[in-house]
Amino acid sequence: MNAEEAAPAGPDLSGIPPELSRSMYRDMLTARLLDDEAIALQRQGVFPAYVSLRGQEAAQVGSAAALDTATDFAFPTYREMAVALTMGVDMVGYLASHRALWHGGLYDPMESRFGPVNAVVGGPVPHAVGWALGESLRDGPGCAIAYFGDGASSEGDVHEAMNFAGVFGAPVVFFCQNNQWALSVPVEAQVAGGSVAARAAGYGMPGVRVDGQDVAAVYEATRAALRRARDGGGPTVIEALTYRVNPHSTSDDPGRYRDPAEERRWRERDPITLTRRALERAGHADTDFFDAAETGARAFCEAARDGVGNAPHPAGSDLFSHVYREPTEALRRQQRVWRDEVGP
Amino acid sequence: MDQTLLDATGEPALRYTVGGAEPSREPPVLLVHGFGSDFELNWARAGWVGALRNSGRRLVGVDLPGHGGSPRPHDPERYTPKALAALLARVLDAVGAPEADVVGYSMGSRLSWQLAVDFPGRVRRAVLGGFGPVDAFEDTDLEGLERGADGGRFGAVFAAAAALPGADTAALAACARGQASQVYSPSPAPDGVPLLFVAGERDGIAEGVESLAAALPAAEVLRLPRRDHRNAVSAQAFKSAATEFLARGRGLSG
Amino acid sequence: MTHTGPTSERTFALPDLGEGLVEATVLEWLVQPGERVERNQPLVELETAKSAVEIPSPHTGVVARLHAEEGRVVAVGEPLATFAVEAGAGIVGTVPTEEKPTRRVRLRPPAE
Amino acid sequence: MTELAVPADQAATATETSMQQAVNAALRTLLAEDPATLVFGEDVGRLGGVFRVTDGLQAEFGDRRVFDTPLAESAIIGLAVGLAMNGWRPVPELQFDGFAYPAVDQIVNQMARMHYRTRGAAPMPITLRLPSFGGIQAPEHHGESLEALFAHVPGLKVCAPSDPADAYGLLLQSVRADDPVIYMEPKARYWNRRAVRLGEPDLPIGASRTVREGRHATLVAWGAMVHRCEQAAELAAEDGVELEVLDLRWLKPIDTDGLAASVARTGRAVVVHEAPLTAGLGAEVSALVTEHAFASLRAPVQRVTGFDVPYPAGPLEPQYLPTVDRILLAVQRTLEF
Repeated sequence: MNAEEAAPAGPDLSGIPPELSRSMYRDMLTARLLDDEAIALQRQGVFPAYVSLRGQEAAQVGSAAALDTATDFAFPTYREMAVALTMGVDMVGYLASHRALWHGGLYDPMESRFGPVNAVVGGPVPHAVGWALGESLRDGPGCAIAYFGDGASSEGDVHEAMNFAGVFGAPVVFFCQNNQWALSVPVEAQVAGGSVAARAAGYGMPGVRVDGQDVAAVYEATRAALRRARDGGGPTVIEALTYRVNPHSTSDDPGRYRDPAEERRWRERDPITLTRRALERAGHADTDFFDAAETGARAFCEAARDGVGNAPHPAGSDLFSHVYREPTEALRRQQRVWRDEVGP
Repeated sequence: MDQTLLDATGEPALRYTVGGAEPSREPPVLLVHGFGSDFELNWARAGWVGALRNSGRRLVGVDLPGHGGSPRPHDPERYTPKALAALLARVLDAVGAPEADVVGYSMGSRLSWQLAVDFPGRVRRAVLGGFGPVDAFEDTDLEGLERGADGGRFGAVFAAAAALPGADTAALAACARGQASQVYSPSPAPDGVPLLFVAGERDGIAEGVESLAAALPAAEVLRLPRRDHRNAVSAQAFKSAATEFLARGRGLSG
Repeated sequence: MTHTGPTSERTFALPDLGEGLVEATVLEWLVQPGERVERNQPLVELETAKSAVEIPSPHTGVVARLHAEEGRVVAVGEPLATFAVEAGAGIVGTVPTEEKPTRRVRLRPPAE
Repeated sequence: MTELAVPADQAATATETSMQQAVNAALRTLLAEDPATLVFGEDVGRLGGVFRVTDGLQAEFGDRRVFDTPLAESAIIGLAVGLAMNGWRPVPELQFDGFAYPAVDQIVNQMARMHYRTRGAAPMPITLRLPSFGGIQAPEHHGESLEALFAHVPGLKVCAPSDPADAYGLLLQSVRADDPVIYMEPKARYWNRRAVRLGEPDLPIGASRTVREGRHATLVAWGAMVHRCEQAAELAAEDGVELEVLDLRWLKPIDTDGLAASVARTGRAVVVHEAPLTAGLGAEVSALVTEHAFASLRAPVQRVTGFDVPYPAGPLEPQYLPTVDRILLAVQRTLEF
């Protein structure tokens, strides 16, 4: 063997029920196709912009599949579409945030146990610690999971949240998708010391680094962290090494800062291809399953695409709805000004 | 190269990778590189991964023993056409492909031919690049290769390969001896496997390929203008002819 | 909404092809000046001392100039092609359009 | 302290420039003239900024003077304070208005008052470049207007250019000044090209500029709303109503004399800003007019602003931002008062 360390062979599904491996494959494939549809919607001018998760399907589906959607709660950023999909969030409502119909999205976050889409980098991470503390105060069974990236790991919010979680022993999983790039800044210029997981010790909790392209490794690491939290063992940091294959967003031009050869190398470690190989090797799935999975995924994506594409624009009056639960007279006056001077 | 094929003793035998379009309804395309090259140099850098993905095909790329990331045994018996063809068949088993299309270049074409002959039914269609019936080792001093003693047609190819950083001269010499030990013969020909031969106009190694193709039941030849043995492989005409030729297999078989 | 505004020029030089290669010969251009190319689309075939290589376009834009005709030897770092890249391309948000505002309100000058 | 816009003959040497290019040119001039000047922030180096405003600076001045930082707004301003205390002239960028909130503690409690609390020993010659305001259908937190927050902070100066020439002059003035300045760039106007002459600042810090003369009412604005007011004034002229447009340029300190002089001529004032109404800078302008030009006023000062609602998503942006019609209706109210 030459000096280059042999990359891991890909997911080892032996510890996972075959039906779960198959469903994770289906969710990853659906997320991939929905991501392509969303990029197309941006090209057609239906979305003003879109942030692709291509390449990160295993990190998102593997972690989300480990959640107990009856008791746990996920706090996403703006790139966790595959987590939402896996948790059963209404995808038309989710994609509405990318069509800029409503900032947080048009799904019910409480009902879905999947927080509103959040554009503030690192912003929701302390929320996850608060939610988790709220769960442990009433000895509830639930755990929180906070999603953030290598860029967000530099934010004060994230450091403060991790310390709080360590101090309170809160049942929360800090799930960092280290996709190597925060817009134009590579991870070596973002994460001092090179590892987000290594910082966990400083905050009094275990830190785990996993191959983000390996859906089995991600699933098992997340499940172990959630079980630890449920058993009162407190928080965990999981750092999934993955890659942002597409530009930061449809408004980004990676030609200015990144080498296409690096993109091609990672594009060849496609999490979906790796999962398919593992399913075939383990004998968990045949070509009929793969064909059915693809047909089902395409149908789902077309329905979601048409659903969000045909969703009505918010009415102008929505400017004023939900500002308060108990609106003030001053705000009602302003709404009258809007109706008289601006309204359709 | 993220996958490893193990041999019967559980030792790594060969490194391979899977890529291209996902999902794809067609059988995968097996890419077999030439002497002294590897998957990255022969195919990825020459633009074949993108070309196959854009035509909706999945691909399986290998680094042959003695090359790239694969082990480098020094025993010529591990490098005979029959031995390497058997290894390629096991790669197809590992990726769960009962049938595949194959694209080879130079020595890779010789091995693709051998695979089609030794394992009937495993190769649906084959594109054999930079290949001809003439025995490349005819005027080669096989024992003096490492010392660079031999001139001849193959000597220059060997010298260039040995000069590559990370090359294992002894392994390459063993590979040459293994290949030379089973001289190519046009018969038996692969049964029921449509063939497309592609070579640069100025590729001496492909001398006689037209007469070879004429003697075969289902074979075509494409010559690439102004191209030679070394720079034919990245030609757009080669890629488009190959993807079009392989696409003709759609729906015909199994 | 494609940006029709001004473009900026970006010149792409022969990248370092690794393994100590210092130059390459232009084998075949796969694009023509004036043609629009996408990032990663095949741009040019080069021949090095070792093999033939296909270089993908590093930019999305229109090919403005090709700096070396086929057959010429180019050193690493020498310009290969210049692209006209949309200046607004890759910028957050939508560049506002300059059209005249519509109006419904009419004014009456004061009495004085 | 006001004067006419650039006279026509000087325009002869003017060249078609955008604000994006003007700010880039100003940064180049500043980096060249003073080796202590540093430009840093998220994606400003290799990428050249998400709006390409710092394009080419790292290549020309090196990555020790133009550099990317990790993604942490509070630390970026904290870094600037420390650099300033060590003799540098920092020009940090916070990528978007809405991203400034995590840095407000460092801006208000450290940068703004360090000179004061060290009795002048530690000057803060820092200029925080902040792409601001809305109008480009950008995502949430990318269209906020924070001028009222910063203007309220003792120790800070705040300015906002409305065209390429001012963008160039105001940035030179801000960076050369030894006090901390929040330099708010109206991102909606980055790309509009105008024939301008990029030269040394021609007005002192704090000065406003009359961009259009008129006698019936004064429209007071800054940033992108200056252009919106010019559009309103052109339409009003079709009805025989001549509106003066006053570009404040400095939001701290506000040019009270210039404001009073204009209202003394027109007797009426309408303030236009994108930020929400309540406690917006319009309230400050209105108070200044009442305090300094009360006798000239023929009608209460009107304010045409964003509504008291969170900045909306793209499709509702046009119904939230001041429109030409709303400006003309406000003018009409002052004419009929």
